[in-house]
Order: sequence, then C-alpha cells, then structure tokens
Amino acid sequence: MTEILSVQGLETQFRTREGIVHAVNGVSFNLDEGETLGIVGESGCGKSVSVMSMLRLIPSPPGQVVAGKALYQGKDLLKMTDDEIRHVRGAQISMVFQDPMTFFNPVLTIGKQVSEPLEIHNGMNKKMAYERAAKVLEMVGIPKAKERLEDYPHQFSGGMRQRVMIAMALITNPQLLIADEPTTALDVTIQAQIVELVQRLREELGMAIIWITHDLGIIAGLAKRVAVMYGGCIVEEAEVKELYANPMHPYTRGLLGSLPRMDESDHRRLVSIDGMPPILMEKPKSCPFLSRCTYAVDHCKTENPALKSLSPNHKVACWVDPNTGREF
Amino acid sequence: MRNKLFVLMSLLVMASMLLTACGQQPATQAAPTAAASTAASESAAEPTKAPEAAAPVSAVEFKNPDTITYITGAGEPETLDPAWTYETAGSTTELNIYEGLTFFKREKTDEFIPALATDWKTSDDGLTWTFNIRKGVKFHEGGTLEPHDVAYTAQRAFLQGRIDGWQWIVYEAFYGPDMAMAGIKDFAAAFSAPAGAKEPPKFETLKPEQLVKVCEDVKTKIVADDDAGTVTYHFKQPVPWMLALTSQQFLGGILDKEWMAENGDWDGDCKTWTKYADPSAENTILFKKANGTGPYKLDHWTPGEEIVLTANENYWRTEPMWEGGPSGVASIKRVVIKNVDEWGTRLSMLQAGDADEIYTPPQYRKELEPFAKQTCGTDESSCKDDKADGFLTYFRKLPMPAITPGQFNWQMNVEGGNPYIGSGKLDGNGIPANFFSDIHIRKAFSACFDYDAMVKDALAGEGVQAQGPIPQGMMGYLKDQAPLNKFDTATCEAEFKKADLDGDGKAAGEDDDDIWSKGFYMQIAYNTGNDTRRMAAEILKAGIESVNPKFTVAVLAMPWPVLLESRRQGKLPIYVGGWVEDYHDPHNWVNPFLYSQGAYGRIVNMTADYKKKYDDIIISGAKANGVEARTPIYESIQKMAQEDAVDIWMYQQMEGFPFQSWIKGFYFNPAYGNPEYGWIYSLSKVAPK
Amino acid sequence: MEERKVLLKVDRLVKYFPINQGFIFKQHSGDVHAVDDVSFDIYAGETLGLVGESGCGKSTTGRTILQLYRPTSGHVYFEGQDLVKMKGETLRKTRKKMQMIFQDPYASLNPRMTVGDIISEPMIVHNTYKGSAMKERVVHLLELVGLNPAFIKRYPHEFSGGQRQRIGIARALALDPDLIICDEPIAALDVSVQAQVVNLLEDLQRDLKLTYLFIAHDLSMVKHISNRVAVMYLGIIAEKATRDELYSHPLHPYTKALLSAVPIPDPVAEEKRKRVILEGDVPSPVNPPSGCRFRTRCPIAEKICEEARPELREVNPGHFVACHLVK
Amino acid sequence: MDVVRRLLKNPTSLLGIILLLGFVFVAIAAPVIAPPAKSSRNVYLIPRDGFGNQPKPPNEKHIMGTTEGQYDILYGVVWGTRTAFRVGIVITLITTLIGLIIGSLAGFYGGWVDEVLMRITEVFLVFPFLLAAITLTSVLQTVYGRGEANFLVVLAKGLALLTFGQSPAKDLDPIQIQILTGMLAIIVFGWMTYARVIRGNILSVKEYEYALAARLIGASDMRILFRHLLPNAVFPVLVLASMDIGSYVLTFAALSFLGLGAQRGYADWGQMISFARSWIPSLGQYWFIVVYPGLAIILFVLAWNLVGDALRDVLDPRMRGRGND
Amino acid sequence: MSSMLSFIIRRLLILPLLLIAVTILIFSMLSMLTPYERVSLYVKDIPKRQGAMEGLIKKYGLDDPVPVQYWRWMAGTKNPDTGEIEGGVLRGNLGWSKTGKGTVWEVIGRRLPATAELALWTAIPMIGIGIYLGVVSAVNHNKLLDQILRVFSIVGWSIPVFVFGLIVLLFFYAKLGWFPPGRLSDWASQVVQSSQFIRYTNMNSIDALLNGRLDIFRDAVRHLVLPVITLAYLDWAYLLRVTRSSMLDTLNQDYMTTARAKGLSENKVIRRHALPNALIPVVTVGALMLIGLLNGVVITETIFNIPGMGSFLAESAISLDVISVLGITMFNCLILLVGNLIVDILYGVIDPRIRLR
Repeated sequence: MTEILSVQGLETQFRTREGIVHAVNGVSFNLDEGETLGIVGESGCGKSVSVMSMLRLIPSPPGQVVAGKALYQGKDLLKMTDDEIRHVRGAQISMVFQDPMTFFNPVLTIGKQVSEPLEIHNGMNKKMAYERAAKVLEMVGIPKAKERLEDYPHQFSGGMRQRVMIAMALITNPQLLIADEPTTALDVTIQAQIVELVQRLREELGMAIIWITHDLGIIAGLAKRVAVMYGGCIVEEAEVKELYANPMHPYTRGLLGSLPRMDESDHRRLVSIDGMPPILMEKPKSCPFLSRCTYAVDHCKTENPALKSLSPNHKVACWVDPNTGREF
Repeated sequence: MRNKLFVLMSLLVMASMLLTACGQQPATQAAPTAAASTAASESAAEPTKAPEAAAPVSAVEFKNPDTITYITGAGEPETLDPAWTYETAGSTTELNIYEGLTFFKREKTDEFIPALATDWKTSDDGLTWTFNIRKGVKFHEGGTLEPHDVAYTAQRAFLQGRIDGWQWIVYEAFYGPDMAMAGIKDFAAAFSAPAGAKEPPKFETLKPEQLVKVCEDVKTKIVADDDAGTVTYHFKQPVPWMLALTSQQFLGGILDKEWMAENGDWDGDCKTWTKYADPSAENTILFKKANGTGPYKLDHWTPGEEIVLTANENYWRTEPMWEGGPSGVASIKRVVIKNVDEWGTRLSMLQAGDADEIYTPPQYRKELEPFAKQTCGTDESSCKDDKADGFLTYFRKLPMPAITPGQFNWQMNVEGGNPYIGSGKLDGNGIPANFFSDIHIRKAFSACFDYDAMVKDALAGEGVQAQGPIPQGMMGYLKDQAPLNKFDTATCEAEFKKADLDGDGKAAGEDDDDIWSKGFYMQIAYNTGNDTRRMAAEILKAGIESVNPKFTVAVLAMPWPVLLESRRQGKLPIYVGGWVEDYHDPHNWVNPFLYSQGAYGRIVNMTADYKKKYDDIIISGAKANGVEARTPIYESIQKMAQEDAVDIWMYQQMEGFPFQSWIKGFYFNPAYGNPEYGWIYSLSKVAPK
Repeated sequence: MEERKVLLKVDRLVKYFPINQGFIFKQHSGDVHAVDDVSFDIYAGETLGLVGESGCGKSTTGRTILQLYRPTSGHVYFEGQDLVKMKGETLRKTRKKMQMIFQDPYASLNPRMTVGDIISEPMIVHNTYKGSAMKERVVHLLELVGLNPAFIKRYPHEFSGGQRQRIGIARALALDPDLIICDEPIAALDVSVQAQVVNLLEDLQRDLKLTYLFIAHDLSMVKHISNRVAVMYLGIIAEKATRDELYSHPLHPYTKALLSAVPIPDPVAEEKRKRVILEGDVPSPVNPPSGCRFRTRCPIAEKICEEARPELREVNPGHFVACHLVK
Repeated sequence: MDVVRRLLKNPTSLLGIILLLGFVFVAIAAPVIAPPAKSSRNVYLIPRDGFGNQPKPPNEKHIMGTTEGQYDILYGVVWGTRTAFRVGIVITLITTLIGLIIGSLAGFYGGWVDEVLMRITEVFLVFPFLLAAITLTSVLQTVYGRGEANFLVVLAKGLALLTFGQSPAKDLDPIQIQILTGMLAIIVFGWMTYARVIRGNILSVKEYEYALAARLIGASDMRILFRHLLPNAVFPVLVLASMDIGSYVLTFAALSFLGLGAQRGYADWGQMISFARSWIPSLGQYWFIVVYPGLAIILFVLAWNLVGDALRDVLDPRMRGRGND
Repeated sequence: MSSMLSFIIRRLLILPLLLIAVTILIFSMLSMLTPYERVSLYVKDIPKRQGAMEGLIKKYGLDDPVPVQYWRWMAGTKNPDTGEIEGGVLRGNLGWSKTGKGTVWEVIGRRLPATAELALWTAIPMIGIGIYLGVVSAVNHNKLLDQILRVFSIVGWSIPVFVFGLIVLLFFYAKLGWFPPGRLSDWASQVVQSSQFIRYTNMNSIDALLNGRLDIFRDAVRHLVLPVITLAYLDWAYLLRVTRSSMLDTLNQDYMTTARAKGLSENKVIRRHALPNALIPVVTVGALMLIGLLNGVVITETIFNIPGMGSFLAESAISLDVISVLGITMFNCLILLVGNLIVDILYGVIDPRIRLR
C-alpha cells in the first residue's frame, strides 16, 4: 500500500484575547491509500484543528499553522500556492462536517451545492454536473434524487442532509475523505445508516478516510487504525484491535473504562478521569495529561513524552508502562 | 457580480451628477411658447461657459430677460379671491391681476388717478360717491367691463363677508361703526335685530325673507346704472378714504359678473346669497382662478411652490399712467413669485442671479450692503453709487406705515389663573391685575424701553421711534416734534417711585409695601419665530431689570395658538403687535389701537374713563369731513396717546428692497401691501451692458 | 415481585403543543403530538431510564410530569396526589419534592448569579434554611457534589461543563427532593467527564435514597444506570421492562433496531454484530402515522399496524410492549 | 473589570472614552470655564452682549465669538454640554424603562397581554418618528404654554425632577418647559425598539433552562422575572441604549433646529446651530457660529457611538476570536 | 406558499385596524388642544373684530366633542344645501389641507413626486456605496481598511443632518455655485409646465428622460445632487454597518468552511456563498431605510427648499394643521405598512428558508 498522506510535526496556534492557545502541538501521522484512520479525542483536543490545519482551512487570523509538514502524495500542502491547494481541496481531499444544517449554504439549492466541485475542478457545465450530482445523490441513497436537486437544504431531514454532504464530498472521486464528527449530531438509528453508507462507499470507491470522532464506539467498527489525541498531541496510535484490547496510555485506558458497555452484563462502577482537559495557553513542557493521570511519575512533570513505538502497530506517548506502573 | 453592479451604478450616478454640475443651463432657454422641440434641446444644453469657482460678486449672471422672479418669505396667499383676501401676500398678487376704479398715483398714497373709472364726484356731505365707468375694458377671459360688474363686485364682497375678513371696513362705511361686525352672519343678525333688542338673534334663526332683506338693503347702497355708465355708493358716514378703498381689493378688484355666475359663483340673486356667505378660502371659485382686467393674468398657482403671472396682451391702458409712467402691455412678460422661508436660501438665490428680488427682514439688511451697486431711497432718482463691484439696486429706509407698540393690558384677566403675572399680587413674585392702570407704571415702562437699541440692533437701523399711533407723513402726525417718551432710566426710576399700586396714597418710592421695595415678576410672551417681537421684549426686559434688581421680566417664546388665546382672554400683560394699514387714513390707525372695540384696543382694555375719552374723539374724527376739520382731531389723539402712555409706542418699521440692478422703474408706494411686487407693471428688466 | 412503594405514577399522560395559524385572530390549526398517552410508575429508590431518539417526547414527558408544561390530559400522581389538579401554592410545595437536572450545563445556570446564590435560592424561596444554616448547607451541598466550597462566590462561566453540572445537581438537592428527573444530564459533556457525573449520581442515589427518572438517548448509559427502562418513540412508550430483560430480550422491533444501532467500543464485538438498519427518518409529530407509530419504518409491519394503535401489553412479567406482532 | 480593560485597549473606544471624559469635565467645570453672571436667574440662558443681529468673530471678550443676537458661543457650548448630557441620558433612561416594563410584561406573560401590548407598540412604531415627534412637540408646547394644571404638568414635573433636579413643589419654569416638551415627544415615540428587543430577549431567555429551574424550585413570577429573566435580557438593551444617548441628542437638536426644541438663547447646541440657518451664504465669514456648537455635537455623539460600538463588539461573543477546535 | 399567502392576507386585514388606531392616536394627541388653540390655524394675524374666533370655531365645528369631530373626519359631512355627503376618510377623502391649500390627496399628488424622486436617487448611491463598503470592510475585518471605514461610518452617523446639509449647501452652492437648491431652474420649470412636455410621473428627472429632454434631465439632476448627498451620506454610514456585521456573521458561518473545503477560490467563496446570505438582512434594512427616507427628508427638504412631503409635514405639524397631519401621517403609515409588507414578502422571496417553509 502506498502512503498518500504524511503529516509531520504539525503545530497550530490561535491568537485569542486571553493569549495564544496552542491547539495542536506536533501532530504526526500517516495514511495509506484506502486506509481508514480514526482520530479520537474529546472536544478541544485539537483533532479537528489538525486536519483543518493540514488543508489550510483554519481561519487566519486568529489561527496560524506554525510548524510541520503535510505531505499529500509527496507534496507539502502547507507550502502549496493558494491555487494549488484549491485543486487539492474538494477534488482530491474532500471533507464531511459535523452539522449538516449549518455546513450547508441555506440559500443555494442542493443541486448547485453538490455539483459545485465539478464545476470548479472538472470544468463541467451545469447540465452535466447536475446529471452527475443526481447520480451521486442516488448512490448515497437519496430517493428521487433528480427531483430534489432544486430543493434547499432545510427541506431535507438531518440524515438525508448528511447523505447529501457525503455525496458532495464524493462527487469528484477524491482520494481521501475527511469526516469530521459526521454523525455526532444524528440519532443512533440514523448514525447507523450513515456508518453503513460510508462503509459501503469505502468498499465501492476505495478512498482513504480520516474519521474524526469522540465516540470510541463508532470508530471501533470503522477504522483500521486509531489515533487518540489529548491536549493537542497524539498520545497513542495503534491498530484498532490492538488499541481496544491493549490500551497503553493512561488516558486511553481511562476513556475506555469510563464508557459503559451495552454488552456487559454486570454492573460496574465506571472509571472516571478526574479533572478536566487542559486549555493550552503555552506549549506543554510536561505531559498534558499529568494533572489527571494516576500513573504519573516525576519524569512526567519535566518532559512531554514523544510518541514512541511499542510494536510495529502500536505507538504511545507516555513515560510509564501502565501495566507495570514503571517507566518504560 | 452583484456588488460590482452596485458600484458601477453608483459611480454612474455620481458621474452624471458631476457632469451636470459643470453644465450651466443656457442663459436664453426657449420660453415655453417657443414650441421647444426635443431635437433642439441637445445643442441648447451645451454649457455656455465653465463655472467660475467662487465667482466674484459682480459676475451675477443675467438670466431670463422676460421673467422677474420674486422670492418672498412671508408666506403665500391664502386665496386669490379679492373678497376673501385680507393679508399682503394675496392682496399684493391680486393688485397685479385685478383693478379698481382708481389707482394710487405713483408713490402717493393719498392721490389717485383714474383706473376703471374715468372720473368721479362726491356729494357735499361726503355720503354719496358716483363713478363713471370706463368703456371698452376687457376681462382676461374675454368679458366686457360694465357698471353692473362694479356693483356686483362690491355686493358680492359685502355679502360674502367671511368671518375675520376685511368687510368690517365696508360695514362701517355703509352702516356705521356699530355695524362693523366680524362677518356677514353677525352683520345679518344685527341688521335683522328688532329695534331695542339687547341681543341680536342667532343667524341660524333668521327667516328667508329677513335674509333677502339684508341683500336687498345692501343693493340699495351700491347702485349701478348700466345705461348711464355709472356706479353710486351711499354711505352712512363720510368716508374720506373712499378712493383708497376703490384702489385696493376692498371696493376695487372688479370682477366679471357673468363669468362668475357661469363658473358657479353667486349670480347676484338675493335669494341665494347665503349659499355663498362666509365660505372657506378654498370654497370660492376665485381660490386658484382669476379673471381681472389688470396688466397680468394668473398663469398658475401651485401652492407651496410658486405663483406665475403672465402679461395680459390685451391690456386696455394706452396712455402713460402718469408722466413717464408705464402704458400698453407690461414690459416684463412673466412673473414668478416663490415663497422661501429660509433667509440663507433666498440670499443664495439672489447671489446666483436666480432671484430678481428677495424678501429681506430688517435684521439681514446689513448683509446685503457689500452687494449694493447703488443705494436708493424711495425711487431711482434718489440712487447713489455704492460698491463698484456690487450687483444690487438697493432701496432702503422706506418708511412703511407700520407701527409696532408694546400694548399694555390695563386690566388683566386673572380668571382661571394667569401664568404671565406670577402670583398676581404685589409680593415681588408677580404683578396685580391692574398693574398697568397706573399711569406711572406705564410711563416707567415707556421710559425703560431703549428705542435706539431697538432701531439700531433689532431693525438694523431700518426704523424710527414711533411718536404715537399715527405714522410719519400721515395726517395727525405731529411734525417737528420729537416723541414724548424717551429712553431714560432716571425717568423710568422716578416714575416707578411715583406709582401707588397698593392704593394707600403713598408713592412707591416712600412706601415699603409698594412696587419699588417689593419688586415684581412678569412674563412677556412672543410667538416663536417672530424675531421683532422677541427683540422688543428682550430690550424692554433689559431696561426694566437695569433700574431695580428686584424687577424681573421673563421673555418667553410661545406657540402662536397659546399667544393668540392668551391674548383673546386678556391675560397677556404686554403684547407687542404691529399694525399695517388697510387704507391710508389716520382713522385706520387710531381705530385699531385706541378704539375700545378696535383690533388692539379691545385688549388694551383701558379703564372706563379712558375708554370713553378715546372712543368719543375717534368717532368725531371719523365723522368730520375734510382735511382741515380732521387734522386737529388726530393731532390731539396722537398727543393724548403719548401723554397717557397708552402703549409703549415703540417703532415705525422701514422697508428695504434689494433688486438686481437690471430691474428698473421701481418706486416705493407703501399702500401696495408688499410694495416690491405690488405694481410690477411699472418695472422693466434691462440687460446689463 | 416484591411490593414496592410507587413514588410517581404517570397515568395516560398526553401533551399536545398547539400550532396556531390564521388571519387576524390566530386559529388552532394542529398539534404537535409530543407526548401521546404515556403511562409508567416509578418506585421509590429506583432509577427508571427513559430512552429514545431526539424528538420522541422524552424531555417533554419529564417537564410535563413536573407541570412545567401543563398536560393536555392524563394524571401524574406523586405520592398518591395528582399534580395535574394542583395549583399555585400547593403545587409549589409539592414540587419541592421533585427536582430536575438539565441537559445543558451552560443554559441551566443563571449567568448573573453566583454559585452560592444559585444553590441557596431554593432554600430562600421555600424558606427552609436561613442565615448561617443556609450558608452551611450550601457548603455541605458543594462538598457533596464534589466541588470546592471556596467556589461559592464564583459565577457559572468560571466553571467547566462537568463542574457546572455538579452545581445544577447541588441546586436540585438543596430542597431534599425524593425524585430527581435527570433530563439528559450527560449529553453535553465530554466522555471522560460523563463518567464523573454518572458516578456522582449513583453515589447520591445510594447515600440520599433518591429516585431518578433518567432521560437519555445514550442507551449504554441508560443501561448502566437504570433499574428499569422505557423506550419511547414518537410520543408513545414502545417497550418497558427491567434493564436486563430489555437489553437481553428486546421485543419491539424498534427497540431491536435501536439496540443494534448502538456501537460498542470493541472492534472484535463490532465485527460480529448484525445490525438492523432502519429506513428513513422519524415522522413528524404534527401528523403522526395512524395505528402504530413505528409502522412506517418497521421492517415487519403488517396491515393491522396501520389500522389499530397497539396498546402497551405485558407480555412477560414486568415486560410491556406496544406491538401487535409480538406474541 | 474585563470589559473596561478591553474598552481601554481598543484605540477607537479609548478615543470615545477620552472624549466623554472631556465632556464630563466640561460639564462639571462649566461654572469655572464660563462663569455665569451673578444676577442671572437661569444659568442656562446664554449671556448676551447687546442685541445686534450680525455674529461677531472670536475676540478677547468672546473667545468663540458671538452668534446672532450676540449670544456668547463659548458659554453656550460649555453649558450646552450639561444640556446634552441631561437630555440624552434622561431620555434614554426613561425610554429604556418604558421599554423594559412593556417588553417584559409582554414577553413574560405572553398571550393576550403580549398581543395587546405588541399591537400598541406597532401602532406607535408605524409613525415616522421625527414627524410624530414634531407634531407632539408642537401640541405639548401649546398645552403647556396654557399654564393650566393637569396630568401633563405632573408628567413634566417628574421629568423636570429627573432632568434638572427641580423639586416638584416648585412651579415649572416656562423656559424649561420647552426642553421638557421636546424630550417628552421623543420619549413617547422612542420606547418601542426597547420594548421589542426586551420582549424578544425575555422570550428567548424564558426558554433557557435556568428559568425553568427557577420555576421548578418554586420561585414566584416576580422573582423569576426580576432575578432570572431581566438581568439576562436587559444587558444587550443597555448597550443599545448607550449608543442611543448620542442619537437622542441628535434628534433633540433636530427639533431645536426646526424651532421646537430649546428656546432661543438657551444653552443647547442644536438651538445654537439653528442660528446658522440664516447665515448660510456668509457662513464662510461666520464659520464660528456653526463650527463650535457643530463640533461639540458631532464629537459628543461620536463619543457615545464609539464607546457603544466598541462595547457591542466586546460583548458580542461572535466577534471574539474563534476558539480552538 | 399558502402560509405566505395567509400571512399577507392577515397583514392586509390588520392594516386598516392599525390605521384606525394610528388616527385615533393622532386625534387624541390633538384633542389636547382647545378649540381656541386649534382655530389659530385659521387666524394668521390678530382677529380684527370681536367674535371672530368664536365664529370660526363654530364654522369649522372645532367645539364639537372630539369623537364627533373624529367621526366627521372619518365619515364626512352632509352639505345642508345639496344634501350630499362630502369628504370622509371612509369614502377615500382625506380632507382639506389648510397648509397645503388643497385636498390632502392633491397635496400628496403634488408633493410626493419630489420626495419620491429624491428617495429614488438617494437609494442608488446609498445602497451601492453602503453595501459595497460594508462588504469590503467585513472582508478586511480588523485590518486597517476596516478600521478606517468603521470610523468613517461612525463619524458619518454622528453628524446631524442639518449640520451636514448646511455645510454641503455652503460649499457647493454658496461657494462653488455648482448645485442650486429647489427642484428645477426657472427656464426648465417653464418647459416642464408647457404642453409640449408630458408629465408622466411628475418626477422631473424621469419625465425628462421619457420626453427625451437631456437638458431638463441635467437640470433636474443638478438640483438633486446636494439633497441626495445629504440624505445618502447618513444612510450609507448605517447601511455600511449593517452590511458589515451581516457579512461578518456570514463569514463566520460553517458553510463558508464547506465552500472553502470544496476548493472554491476566496473570491468565489465571498461572491457565491457569502453575499447572497449576507445581503438578505441588508435588503430588508435597505428597503426599510428607503421607506424611512420619508422621515429623513423632513430636514433635508427644509434646508434645500424642496417642496416635498417632508417639508410639508414639518410645516403642517408646526402650525398644528390637524387635518394635514392626520392625512399625511395616515398616508405615510400606509406607505410604511405596505412597504413593510413588501419587505416581508421580498424576504420570503429571497430567502428560501422562509419561502419554502
């Protein structure tokens, strides 16, 4: 499998009135063709900002990518001209967003919005683009797609809108689909519909997917690899089964432990992670999880651990082996 | 592209505005009569010259050679019906459209030339006047002038008699002072009252036959004889000012009876006159229409915008009115009269050459001095060269027969409270109701008014101190005598000390309970926007407060309705109000100011003894026949009014008219109402060399 | 089954929200059928989970029980007294025993009041504690919910979501209620914080003998915390049973689909699961489908489902289902 | 205070605050900067130097010159600052209060109360504001000019108490009445926006769960309204109102310009500018009659607008830098 | 669409009720005046004879109870001679305007074109410049250009109309002599009044174009420049602010990210995605401002001596001309209400969220 995306040492900051917020602090990951990577983390951990930074969609000001590379098929997205990156966005890398209502332009028809990438990237005329849009909409399961091209976003239900959003992302046959919490706003039954749809489309179209979510449940059934983010860093990255079976970072452990499982039969007390996620007003010098960590040692206070490989398919950023309680 | 479109559009608009800014309109644009074709307009619109930035004053452009444009500022007519009109804007306009039997001889107000009458005679007792009517005069709409038109005009005006109209003048003339009612309905009621009745019946209760009788009686007073070509008037008392009445709308303004009837006005039938009695301004057919015999026809009147007159091409006059006077068709073909309330705008229009004359209240007259090419008196013969680069012929210090006194209210109304007199008591926080019954108070006030300051500052020098009710140059004016009351704070103080308001027989100067030691508080109100009234009040206030710190006079701006109503109720302690004559005779001065039923006399509300004294002498003056008999009567009235300090005889106003220097032929006749456009017939417009 | 005390009895509760349209004077043109004939009991000391998707009426049910919305019909008996018939002062007094924890920890606290004010307000209103006793109790409550009493003078915006939710809980506890209606209390919280709050709720229930009506859409969490669970769909209760019964033997096709849709955080388990994917969306509550509300999405619907509305029947002891096709 | 700190950091609002402080200083120090004559009975009547019509350019005796009627411009500008503050702040206070009452009643009780109050608001709202104010001012001036005692006098006395601190026991000063009528007219036709905004805010705040929580703990209607709803609904209105202080001064000045506001010779900027109407063509020569009071009014309004504008930005969460993630 | 229709019908039905409420409000306002105060409108000078005021009060029925007067105004009066009913608002007759010297309808017919023309010409630069600069300002949010424009608009907003108008008049007319006050030069008004010139709309600039008279057009526009600048300057400052904040709002919306993620150029993002959304509230505000111009013209028309509705209303209000104030206010309200209705409908047309609800 060839690698299509390689993000190295990405750092992003936001200038706010209170000071500079270090939202992303040296995030690195890569992605092979057709692979699905899950990025998991709580709100504010920098998961969305990372991918948005990569595509240079961070509003600037106040946001700014201060370091790192994002090699897409060997070319650094961060160094491309505006024109070049525009031809990557939407054409080769597409995005699906969380809230299907607010991420659609309310005054433009679905047809226009869905077909727009074709007009821009493939130079298609309106008629052809609309035909293709109808086809793609049908593919994502919009009934009577052709008739609905002239409808406006608010005339669709939430689940349908998210399907339309996916259609809009896929209409140019991108190599990489970035899904930023695409099911968070949806009900469970609809969420299941969408997950199934994406799984189907992945098989049909073979694109790589980065799926950003806070829901460890969804990602378990979807991703091949999972990266866990905390405090602007990736704290653990592993093959999906490995991660769930053998979480090595105290945060990952806590997270999994805090989730009640429906397939459990006995009632257990949930593991709770005390405290709350940090707001990084400066670049972390210690481990960002320090204050909430039950395994912390002195080393954790002085140095932010880097991501290191425990095995070929398992990396963790921690000084302590939680199984033994001692430093690696 | 939407935003670009907006920008493009707005730029386009801006550009077109700038372009038009550079294009001066052609100086000699075709008149409407010149069948302006659309094709010609292109070339006509070419700019004749680029505009000069900050043009020097002398470069005022000569525009519209056939048109004279007046910018007035005192409001527009209420109607153009001469029978209704009782204000200068209307009557002045009508003077150019309609004619009477006689007309003022040039600048004279007491000498008359024939107009629609060829000659006239009066009986020895002065009660009967007979006029020979001119033949061959055509109305604007084509009718021919006949004696019955003249009689009809007077009868119609008499019977129209709207409330608060000028008709009281003719009621007085034909039926005596007791019948000088506010309107025809009151007149008819009084006329039909059975002898000895205390209260006249209500007009509504009058029977048709009684009403017919009123009309028929009026018809006996004004009699036309078409065959003889005469009209005869029968008066109850001598009317020495008869010719002034026939020269203005009062008994002038001759209408075409047939045309009027055709157009739906009264046809002269005594059975129907009440239908036309006391109409609203808009309910007479002459409201915005006109059909006279004068040198100008009404082209149109757009209320709020302009009145436009055009020359009457069939004007009857072929002989010069007087030596060197105008004749034939009017020299200026078109007259535009616009009302602009803003002085600044008016001045701008004058400077731009868009106006040929503008209304200039006294306080702004100095403003125009830098532009005066010539400064003149009452006519062009008195002109002197002024600024070489000026552009105005500036007629100044024209004595208007307009006197403004500060009228005391001798016996104030305190019913229901009177906010103007404070506590209404002699306690330092108010004045008693009979404050001004005390002659010393009146004299003190008269001495505390700085007449010179008033004339100099408020009127910008355009006035003189008034001597009494009778203005300069009028019969009764005491020639070579200075006004009795002068500004003198010492006199003022002395008079205040002489007063005895608590009636204990002790003069205030020696009395601890009286005005001098107690002080007083009062308010002088003026209607908002009336600058001269305000100024007079302020000057009076300054003078009075200067003699004693315990004296307080507050000057108040009041809405007109409040002022009017307070005045009607007799609550105002002092009312500053001017009088402009209806006709040029001293009776028209002493009557309003001093007669107990006069327009102002009612409010002065003198004590009974004074009332009787003045009423008697005023009636004797009106009844007397001939200048010799009347002069001494009026002179003594003038003297008494000063001695009694009935009012503060403040000032007599003067006029000033700035004409563009290309306007020629102006002379000043105060009887024209607004003399600057009262007789446009005599003016001409001459292009500067 | 042992005889337990019924603390709250909800009897055929109906809540319609009128839609008004019209020319000059607005006319009633339809209703949102938010809650349509809902009945259940809550026993003292237990937790009843009320679960369903958004718009199914579960929050409205909670609010209608507390008479925040007056029900269109039906009864709510709290300790045997009908709240629906109560008014004014009596209602105020009775409601003291029932409190609520809200979903949005940002909207449920008045931003212009300090923590101390917020927590003490119920006591002021009901005059239960005064002066220093009140102050002590506020401190006690803060400690109880795991907040530093030093925060008493701070404003809500100075706290994180989890902490704010604790403040909300402290306020609810201030009047010593017997019943707490938890209206999606953890939906807005981060995963790691959710566990904190759930643990706290469990601890409090144990220590204070509280009864919960736990409203949520998160089936895993409902399962975790509840003794019994009711599943709502479009204003009705589709199924009601004890927790274990419901999760291990769901009978209603909707419950089945719902349970199968919930992802499990275990890739191995996920691989093996078979999902029932429902078609389409939840219909509008303005014109709910005739007969069985679920029939439009039901994979096994038959003609009878269109014609008759299924009653909630007890198919197994303590297991109620509203479906014609469940035998 | 975070808000104040941010206002001080922003250069435009800093400028606004400095300007405002300057005006406050001038208003307080008015008796020192432009001492009134000892004998003057009303310090707001501008002293005059003669009665002449022609304005006189700045000179030693009159630093800013004299205007038509020889009123001292400096004195008018200085004491006019007090008038501006009084007029602006009092009108804003009262209109906001009326809006607050009507808006919160309508929003809180809903139903027919809301329906009735909002229809009334609508009726007032369809009047073109300035036209309505002109009409009412001329009516009121007439009514007050009469000097009769009626409920309007009570109203005006209340307003006089607020505006001039005049004891209600004293009779109304006819000179003040003209100010009060203008203010009354603006108030009568100025409250509707606040009522609507407050109502909207109350309606939205009502939906917040803390309002429900308050009902749940058994709080009374009044307690909910005053403790929970109003404090949260009123704040945006106050920001709105702070910006309106300036525009009320403008409206009042417009009335004065049309001859309906302050009486001639009263220390009021609008009234002073209205003198300029007569001198337009020679304004180049008499620039000082419009420049000084004109500048005063522009800067005054500008100051409020700058502060209000910045305040809105500071308080509007939308304008804050978007956070991370 | 049916809800839209019912909305419109509802508004149309409410309209007369509102109008009646408005007139009652004005009438009660004016009923604070005594008949003697009201009659002052008919007495420009001191009445010369006793009883004149009382006579006039009786003649015009000013001493009737207020409801009677109101009803007379609404329903008209019976002419005792002809037996016909004259006037009456309910019969479409707004009464006789003493100030305007014509029926109120005549006055409106006479005065409205000038105001409408002014409004028309004001709208173009106002909307164009205001919106354009607002967009520019928002796109450059917090940059220097934005700050400059912001200060400029705040300053603009702080300048009283009459000061601005006076200065403009001073500079462009008194000093430079470029643009005169009034509506037309005399020569042009002669042409306009002549029979060769067909007055389609009574708006001189438009009639001139329709008649193919460019010279007249030029003259009309010359007279419009100054009042238009005065009116527009104040409004564009406001519109700029509205556009800016609406645009900022839109630029902060999530769908802007969607558009960018699709690969749209920044230019297209703004034009295609931001503008149509941002302009929706602007259109409303702009339209309401146009209607509100009637308010703004009061002072502008007074300063520039334009015989329009504004100057007329100021005149009649100050002189307490009850009928004129009532009639014109009613007409204004009518325009305002219909205008609001149109704006609401417009809103529905341009915003699919409302149209297709």
